[in-house]
Amino acid sequence: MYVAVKGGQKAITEAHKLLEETRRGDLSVPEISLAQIQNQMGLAVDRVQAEGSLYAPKLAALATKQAKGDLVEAIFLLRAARASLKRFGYSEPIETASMRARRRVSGTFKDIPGGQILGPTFDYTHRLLKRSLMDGGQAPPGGAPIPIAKGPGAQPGADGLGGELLGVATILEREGILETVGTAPEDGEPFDLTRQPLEVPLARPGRLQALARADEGFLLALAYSSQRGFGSVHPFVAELKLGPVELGFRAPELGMPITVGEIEVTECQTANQFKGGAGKPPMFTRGYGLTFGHNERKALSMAIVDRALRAGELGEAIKGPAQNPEFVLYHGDNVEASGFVSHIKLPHYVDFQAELSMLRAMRKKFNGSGGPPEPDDKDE
Amino acid sequence: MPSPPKKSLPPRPAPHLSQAPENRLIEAINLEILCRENMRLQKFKTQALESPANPLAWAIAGAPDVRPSLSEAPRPAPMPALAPSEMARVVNLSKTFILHLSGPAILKALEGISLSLERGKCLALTGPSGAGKSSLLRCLHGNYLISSGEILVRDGEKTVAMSQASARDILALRLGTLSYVSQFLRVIPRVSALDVVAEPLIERGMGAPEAKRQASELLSRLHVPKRLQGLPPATFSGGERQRVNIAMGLIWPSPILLLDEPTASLDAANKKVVIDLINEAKGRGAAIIGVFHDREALSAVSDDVYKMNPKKEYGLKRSREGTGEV
Amino acid sequence: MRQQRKNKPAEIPTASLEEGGSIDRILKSQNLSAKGPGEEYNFAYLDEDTKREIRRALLKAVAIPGYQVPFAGREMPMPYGWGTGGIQVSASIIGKDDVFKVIDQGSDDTTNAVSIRAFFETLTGVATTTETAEATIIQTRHRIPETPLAEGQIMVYQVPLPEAMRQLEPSEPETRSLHALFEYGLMYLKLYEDITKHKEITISYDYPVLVADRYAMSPSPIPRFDNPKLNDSKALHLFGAGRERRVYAIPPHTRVKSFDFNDHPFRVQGWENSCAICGATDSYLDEIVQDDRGGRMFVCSDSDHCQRRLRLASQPEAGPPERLASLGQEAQDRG
Amino acid sequence: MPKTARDNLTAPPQNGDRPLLLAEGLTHYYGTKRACRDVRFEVYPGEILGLVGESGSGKTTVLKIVSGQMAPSSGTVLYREAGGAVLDLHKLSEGRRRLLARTELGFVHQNPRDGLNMNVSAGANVADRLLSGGARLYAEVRGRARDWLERVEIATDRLDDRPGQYSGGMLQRLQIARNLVTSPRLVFLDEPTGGLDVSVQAKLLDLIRNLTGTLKLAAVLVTHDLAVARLLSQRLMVMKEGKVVEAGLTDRVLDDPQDPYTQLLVSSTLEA
Repeated sequence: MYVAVKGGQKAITEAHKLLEETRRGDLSVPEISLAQIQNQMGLAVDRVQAEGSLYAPKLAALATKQAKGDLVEAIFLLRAARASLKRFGYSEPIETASMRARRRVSGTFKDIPGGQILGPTFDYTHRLLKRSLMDGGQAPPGGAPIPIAKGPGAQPGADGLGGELLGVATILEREGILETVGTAPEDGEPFDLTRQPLEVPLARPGRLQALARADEGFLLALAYSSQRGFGSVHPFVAELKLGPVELGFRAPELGMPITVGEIEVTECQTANQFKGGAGKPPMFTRGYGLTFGHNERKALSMAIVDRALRAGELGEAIKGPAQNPEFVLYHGDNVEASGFVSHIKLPHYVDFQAELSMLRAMRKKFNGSGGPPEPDDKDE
Repeated sequence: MPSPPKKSLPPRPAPHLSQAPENRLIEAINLEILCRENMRLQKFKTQALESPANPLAWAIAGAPDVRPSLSEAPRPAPMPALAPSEMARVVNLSKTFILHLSGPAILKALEGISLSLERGKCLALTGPSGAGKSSLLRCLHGNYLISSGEILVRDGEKTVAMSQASARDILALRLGTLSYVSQFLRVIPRVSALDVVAEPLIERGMGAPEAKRQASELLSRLHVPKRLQGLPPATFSGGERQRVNIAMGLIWPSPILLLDEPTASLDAANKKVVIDLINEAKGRGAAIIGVFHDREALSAVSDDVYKMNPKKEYGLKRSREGTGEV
Repeated sequence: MRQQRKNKPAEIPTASLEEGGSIDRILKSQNLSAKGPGEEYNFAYLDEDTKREIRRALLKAVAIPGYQVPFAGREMPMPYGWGTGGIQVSASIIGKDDVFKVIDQGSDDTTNAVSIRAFFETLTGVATTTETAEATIIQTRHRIPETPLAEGQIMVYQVPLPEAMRQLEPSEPETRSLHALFEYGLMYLKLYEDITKHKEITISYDYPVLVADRYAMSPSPIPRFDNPKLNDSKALHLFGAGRERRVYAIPPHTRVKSFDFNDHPFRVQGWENSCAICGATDSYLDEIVQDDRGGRMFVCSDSDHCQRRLRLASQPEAGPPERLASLGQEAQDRG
Repeated sequence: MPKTARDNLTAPPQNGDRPLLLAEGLTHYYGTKRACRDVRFEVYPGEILGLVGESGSGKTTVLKIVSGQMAPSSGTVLYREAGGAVLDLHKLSEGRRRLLARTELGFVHQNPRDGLNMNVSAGANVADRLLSGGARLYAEVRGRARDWLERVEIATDRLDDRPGQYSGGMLQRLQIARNLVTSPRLVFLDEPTGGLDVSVQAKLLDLIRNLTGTLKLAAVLVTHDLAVARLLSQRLMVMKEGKVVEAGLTDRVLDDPQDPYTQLLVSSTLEA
């Protein structure tokens, strides 16, 4: 007599016990600490914070450890944690102009006020595996951020952080050659994807939030495609900055904003070729990217895709998916994407059974009628 | 080996023949309708005849489907010669319509007609409406296929046998030899009367200014005032449209003129102008055949009369010298 | 006198990382010490077979001026888009007694130029120079030196987007057939639209050229200012696109014409200013932002050319030495 | 009228009766469905050949085949080029065929958007064939584009607008200008008046008639509208389920139809 398979719950518990064992791995190897992840795997933590849309380095490190290094899983864990937090208000807009940049480069001018500050970057390193980092190797001497070009303006301080730097975008904007961006509406709360459903067409603030939370790989591919002709974005990096900014919060009781701390962000502002059109004069147009932590590649891709999505507004020919808001905004979130793609692992045998019997019936008809219909060249 | 009988077309309500755009079908009704039984109609079969059937054989065999010999390539046939004074000759011509929609039915429009068009002479066709007068003109113009018999037309040095002429041959004939003034003016909407009348000259290579000048001159002679000449004829009265039609037909001095009731719906003054034009054409040696219901016009221009009537007594009646009276 | 460039392959044992097996196994088997990378790597990093493959593609490219020859580009220890094409071309033609110069944005001291030059110094030990006249191979990004090139010199260009019509037709198969059929109507259509909208051709860099009256070619993102230097040049010009896996070439004394209309002929941008350091008025200038009140300074983009003019100027019979010299000193600090 | 003037005026078409295009045994299948079978016809210089039939009769398939856009499953299309050489259209190299399609031949699509580049200005659309043909004087190319806009009765101040801002009728006239600018010898017209409202249709017909007349242009015109066929074409072919059921002089075919299907087609035309 056939007994249906039971014991789902038991199987799940056992599976998770196995997961725990493999997560811990070889017991002779010391367990990894959150501090080690946070300090030595900082870029992973920063990506989890950016796409997890929550600035909480320790929690992001925990999520990364728990996810055995699977960052998409870690991002998912952080998003879930975020959903459980009560919201008690909105911070003041951060002033990236007053960022004490650890890294600040511009591709548009050779020298800029405050100088080009290379900072901690993989740029210009030769991608050769460093044996010195093998077990037992000694750590390389600490390097201070050396500006590659000395220029007027603030010098990097003792802690390696530059003072207030005059933004290249601001300079171009004052000359009138870079489009000015309208100031955000004073009153009313900013658009927030986590509180309102995403609908297309979506205004630029909403798009920027979606892009900030979007999967880096997805945006990278879109940006790359737009540069290679499937879109018409010709970006120049006006300024790429990395460093801490003060976070202001206007507590109702106090009535005025107070600084509640600092967060590390990466900001990228691009100037893009625009020969005029849709009633606008020839000028450089803006692309903008901002992420928690140090996510340079993400900030660059975000700035390019942000500009690509403005093709309609600027009357440019639509030549690729990167310019299609619906395509970009609906498919960018990797928590949604990984969930739906992997849901096909779930049991589907009911639907499969329906399809199976349908196919069998159609094949019988197909074989019964002696194969595919011949070309109808017989006469009337 | 005849292939299986063709599935007959889905029975459509036979359109009331009289609604047909042209009045040719009206004429066909009055003709004696041969009963279907005694013809081998039921056994019509549609099959692609490999070798292009000879149209003459087709008319007899009654097989409705003909493999279209596209250019209806002329086939060598002995070419009877035209007398020097003859511009065209009709030899034992008959025209039969096979109407597949209603039936199918066979309608005889013309039977055994023979006549000739002499240089500088006008032959008038008489007979009751529906006697086939228009059909004969249409056959002469290549607008209707010849069922049996032949029409010979002098085109410069050559003689063209209409039944074997290709579409291109007929087009060339119409350009150089045959002009046809139909009862109905059929033009592009919104093209001015002046351009309509000038078109035949431009088509034959004349410069537009000169062609328009001549067109305006002829229209004025037909009392179509200058202010009307710039307007599309669609807005004109019946008489005015007819006069534009005549101007279009006569502006080019063709050697053969086919006129279908040119003086219908014209007042006395314009009728006189048309009569003068016809006589002038005769004067330059043109051969004319026309249908004239108006007795006065008929006697003023015709040299001979060819009486047609549905009872199949066709024959050439000699009209008294010059009076066109019968 | 410039020695004739000898190009014999070096005999250093190949210990390339790509020979299969996991990285760890390789590292253990060859106990690669932590000394400098030079000892374990091939001469100029690529193995000899790969270099031969690239040279074969280059020969085809020279035989068909302007035609994009596909080649099996390899990953390099530099990110794509940072010069891997140029590096693979230089690596496959460089010989022991070559003199190698690397510039980016026209100058030797730009960060990426410094990085690439260091790469070749460690992996080939070849002599390097900052002087155009001394170099036998010059790898460049976005500029052609102001100093006229001599016979026997080779320019190697780093190329991001080799297809001149890419922005007009994203599909590669379509653009390849347009080249094959010699159908460049699309290019003139773009110029027509440009002139219609802006009264002039507004392409300011990567200005497409017709090579030997046959192939449309992207000269790489050099400013249109440099285009004339490609025409009937004494030197051999090699173009390497790593990410797109294409190489193409302009042999010496080849006709290279920038696309234009007869009544809207190709023109070069000019400047009202002159170089603040050497006073040049005919060189391509970089704009230095001094303050946020619009203060600007212009200096030669080609640092070698600038310093060479200074050296000439500092000889007694030349112009006022003091000011030029002091400016020159300031330029050194900046370098 | 002096005898001599008449003779040269009515001399047979320039190169006598040699056809410009000969299609032979054209048969084509889409998968197992046969679109046309054993279609044969010629086109002569300066002549407009009409091709009528209900939708699905295969007339557009035939047009695509004879214009070189689509190779038939079997059959040949011979074309006599300006130099006099006879070419087998579907055996030509891709390059040679595309060159021919840009110079001696023209194709006016039913939906003008299929025949235009919507991303460049109207003037650029007209200039396209000139530019591909090697024209290198901007002012001259632009001038000829403006002239042709005038000839197809489009206001020349619309020269630099994008086609997207044009009405349906204007788009169709723009497409005609784009094709006729290199004065082709043979133009293929696929339902040129389809989808246009009546008043625009009349204007377009008058334009096509004038242009083909003055330019001594040959054309193959596909239409389901018998009035358009009567007006524009000298010879007419009627197609049904992929086969030519009747062909001949246009007025003869329409006024004295022999084939049952043609009779049905003619009689079911609504008379205005």
